[in-house]
Amino acid sequence: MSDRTDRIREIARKWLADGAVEAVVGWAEGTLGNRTAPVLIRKAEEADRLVFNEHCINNLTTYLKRAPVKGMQHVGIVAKGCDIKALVGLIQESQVPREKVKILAVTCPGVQGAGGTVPVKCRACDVKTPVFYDELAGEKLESTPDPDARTRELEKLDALSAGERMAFWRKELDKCIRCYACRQACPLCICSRCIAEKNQPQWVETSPHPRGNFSWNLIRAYHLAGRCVECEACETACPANIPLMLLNRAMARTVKEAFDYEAGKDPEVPPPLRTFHLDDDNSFIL
Amino acid sequence: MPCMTLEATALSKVARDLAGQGRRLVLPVREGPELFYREGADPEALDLSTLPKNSIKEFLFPKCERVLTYRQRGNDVDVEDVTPAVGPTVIFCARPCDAASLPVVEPLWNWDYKDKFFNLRRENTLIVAYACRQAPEEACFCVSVGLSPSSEQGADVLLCPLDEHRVAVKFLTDAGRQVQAVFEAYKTGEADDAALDAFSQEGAASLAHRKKLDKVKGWLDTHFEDPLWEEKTFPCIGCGTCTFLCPTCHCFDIQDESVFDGGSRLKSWDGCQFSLFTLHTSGHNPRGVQSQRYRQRILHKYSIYPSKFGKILCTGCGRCVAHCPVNLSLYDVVATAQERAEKGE
Amino acid sequence: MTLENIYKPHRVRIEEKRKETYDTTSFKLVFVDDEVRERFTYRAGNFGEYSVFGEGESTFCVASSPTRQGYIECCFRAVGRVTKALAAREVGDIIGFRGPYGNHFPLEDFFGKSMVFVAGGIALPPVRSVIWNVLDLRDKFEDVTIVYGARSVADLVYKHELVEWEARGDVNLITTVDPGGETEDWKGRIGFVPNVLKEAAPKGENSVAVLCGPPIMIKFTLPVLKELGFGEEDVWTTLENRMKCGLGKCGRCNVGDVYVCKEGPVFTAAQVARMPNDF
Amino acid sequence: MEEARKESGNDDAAWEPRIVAFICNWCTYTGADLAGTSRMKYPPNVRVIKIPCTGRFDPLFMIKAFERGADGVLVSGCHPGDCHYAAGNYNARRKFTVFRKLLEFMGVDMERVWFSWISASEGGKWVDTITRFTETIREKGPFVEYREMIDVG
Repeated sequence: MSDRTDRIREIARKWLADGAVEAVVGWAEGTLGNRTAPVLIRKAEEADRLVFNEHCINNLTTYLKRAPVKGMQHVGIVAKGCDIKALVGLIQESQVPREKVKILAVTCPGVQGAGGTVPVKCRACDVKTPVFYDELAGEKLESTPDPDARTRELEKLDALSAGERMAFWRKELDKCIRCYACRQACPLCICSRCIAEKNQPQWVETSPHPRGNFSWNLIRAYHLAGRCVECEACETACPANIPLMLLNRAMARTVKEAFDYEAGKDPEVPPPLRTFHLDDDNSFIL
Repeated sequence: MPCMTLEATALSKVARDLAGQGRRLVLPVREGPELFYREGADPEALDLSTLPKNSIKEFLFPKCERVLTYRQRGNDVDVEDVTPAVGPTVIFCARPCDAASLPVVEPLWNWDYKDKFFNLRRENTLIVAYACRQAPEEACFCVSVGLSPSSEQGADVLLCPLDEHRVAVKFLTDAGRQVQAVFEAYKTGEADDAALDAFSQEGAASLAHRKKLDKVKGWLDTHFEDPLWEEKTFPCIGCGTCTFLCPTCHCFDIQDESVFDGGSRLKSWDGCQFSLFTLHTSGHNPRGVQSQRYRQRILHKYSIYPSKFGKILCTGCGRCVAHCPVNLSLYDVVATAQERAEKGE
Repeated sequence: MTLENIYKPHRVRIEEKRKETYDTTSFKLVFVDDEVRERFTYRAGNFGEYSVFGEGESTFCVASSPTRQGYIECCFRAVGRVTKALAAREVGDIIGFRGPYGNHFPLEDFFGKSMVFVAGGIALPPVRSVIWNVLDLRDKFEDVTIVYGARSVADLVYKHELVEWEARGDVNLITTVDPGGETEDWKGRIGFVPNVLKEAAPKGENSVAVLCGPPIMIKFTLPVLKELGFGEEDVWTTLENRMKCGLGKCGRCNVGDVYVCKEGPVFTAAQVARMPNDF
Repeated sequence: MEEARKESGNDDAAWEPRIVAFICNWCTYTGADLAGTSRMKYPPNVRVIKIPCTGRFDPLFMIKAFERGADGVLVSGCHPGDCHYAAGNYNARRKFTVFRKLLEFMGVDMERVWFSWISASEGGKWVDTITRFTETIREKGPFVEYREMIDVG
């Protein structure tokens, strides 16, 4: 890992010194042993604050939608393969111009989830060596994705009856406190004013009761259908430990099955819900 | 004064017995990689391995509470008062930083206007606190705000796990002494003052590296505008996890939610980290950017609240440090303020 | 211990409704409960939480004078969810009111002094409460000057009362609209409030100014008042922060360690100047 | 609340299937109109909400319907190729595809959520669809799982 850190610093330093970017968003040492913290490096001499290790869980592309990065003309961003998928989505949706961002990709053997667990995204990872970048740090790694990692938990829920599934979600969503950390952490939740914050009319009730929680969590997942790149930022941020990724992965599965589409792969392809085919599945419509 | 001890294994039984006397039981249990205080959990599932992720706040100030119901009838409206159905409750093995949050927020709920919802719950809640032999989490900093891992603040009964097996029990209030018999049934011995002192010292020693934050208020009062705010808060994504997990954060929203002509007015958690929190109808927002909102949180805890109520609005539980998704540490920010104050900056 | 529910509003009936401007409405409200109606008192400067059940609560001042018992008046612009719903209510409808909250203008301290009222646009209602309070106790005050401006003639509220004040010999009323906001038959001034105030030049000595308006107006009016000889302690204003509870609990209205809902909304310019820049 | 439930038809004793149909202005609405003017009979359990096009349909419409006590929701518009706005229904079909799968995954019984294409001339198909949908819902009973959530607040 330390050679990746060195290489990241080297590239960031060069970009900053050359004036190729105004700043580099990366990870720095955290305030706790098992954490790193997002950092904005504006000067070449500060590049040594950048680090890379198994605690670099944050998807830094989420800073592209926030001040001050949003207002910058050229910005460097340190990103793992999974994070870059979000960037692909943002470019695809014209949220971020490709030429604005210089991608400092880093090969990644996997990060550490809560309690030292291996995140599903790492088990399913097909981008240990990123494919879309400007510079690459770290030796190339071969991806060995577990083909069932993403669907194993979904299938357990599929096996239940509708009523049992609703009971499952009712229990999980009762924990929701409507802090919207999921939305705030998500790089692809890009609305300047979220549907949950609109009150004329108020489609989504804001109080954390079952009715509002169901509506919010459902619409959050729906708005990410065909867009979510499964970076797990939402689930990691959730203070109530709701398994949000189950919803996101269920959506991704549907989109793959119905439209043969995977999010975050190709910035040139139109997103699945912004296009259609004349011969799309019609079997469920009377 | 010596106090009784019991076996650590008896704690679940005590919890069960306290519940058996007709109390709603809240205790920490494991859910996935973390602990949570949960209502109605099996006493046998009691897990004391670390600090739960949620605070005990939700059992006194629920995340969503109905304050009245209404029903529109033509151009008239019936408005009904709501009194929460609160029965006796025991929060069993609340950590001292959680127990200590209650005396901190009590004056807020009672200055001039008394909030009956909080007060009804408070009166009905027995706090059996479980002291920390050693700080359970890397993020802990209770000693920095004048508390300690064996603080008695806000507790009716304090359990002190002297070692792996023996737990000393201190009865601190009348409410605590009223349930003494429940504990006595499992008494196996006594602990003397020396043992309890040693226990307290061990806890305090585990946090010896934490700073005293006695100069923070002075610094904050003179550094409303300071580059520190923007420097430190770059990572903040405004998720509000810090405020919602905090045992002392108490801000709320009031919303009406109806089905047809009837509905409820609900009081729900809100937080200073959200841009809508202070947004005026005109579109003007006094705290329009995240660094201002983060500053407000620090100011409220370490300057505003102490000015108003004489207490720091923080018990050093460290949840906002440990669970911040972007590792923005409140302790780091206030410790920096302390350092600068010490250096006269 | 039985505690009352501090979040429960009184029911009030809309007795009169007036469309003040294209987007501003005023109500005269009467408490439905006889006992509350008789017991209810307030002071100029107090505010309340007005509710439309099913939509929520909105915060604004009581615009009537406490010298007139038995009812309250309010005036608001329909902008958000609640105020739009309020504006849709008609005479006879029942809405909710919690209050009075906050502090008030210390009117007794103003006895024997001249009063200068400066208001802009929708900020007349809080000033109006003090104006009527003063006019109802007219002999306790020296000169009374009112400078009221708005962007355009259409934006002036309480037009019928402006006529009434104009007609009084004991009030010097100056109305003004921003350049371009005048109509053909407009008889008042054309110009911005600070300039108009400067021309009117009420004396600052033994005088109190009550100033309410948009931040930009306040910003340029304060130096004019200073020039006229008003001390910072003699200039009073109200802060209009976002509020939910009005009870010092919900946590959003503070400016520094000042809880506007309890220690405000009425402050002197000197007090405001001491607050951190968190408006 | 008790009374509100009765008035809104959510009272179990007097329960009748409560179906909300979001139908497009150009085809299905006209089709339903045709059924009416042709004096065809169908169950009165459906509440029709006209939308300009199925492309305007937002999943939150359906959620709101369930929040207000609907036992079943129908979305219906022009047949593929017949959209007044050329492609609204093709876009809608994609949305339906993912949204119904999400609802299913979250435990909404798919027999309570129907989609159809009914043209302006298909009054008979409208009658048939509503009749069958009503009968299906009648067999399934009230949507109690969702209603349990509604009662809170």
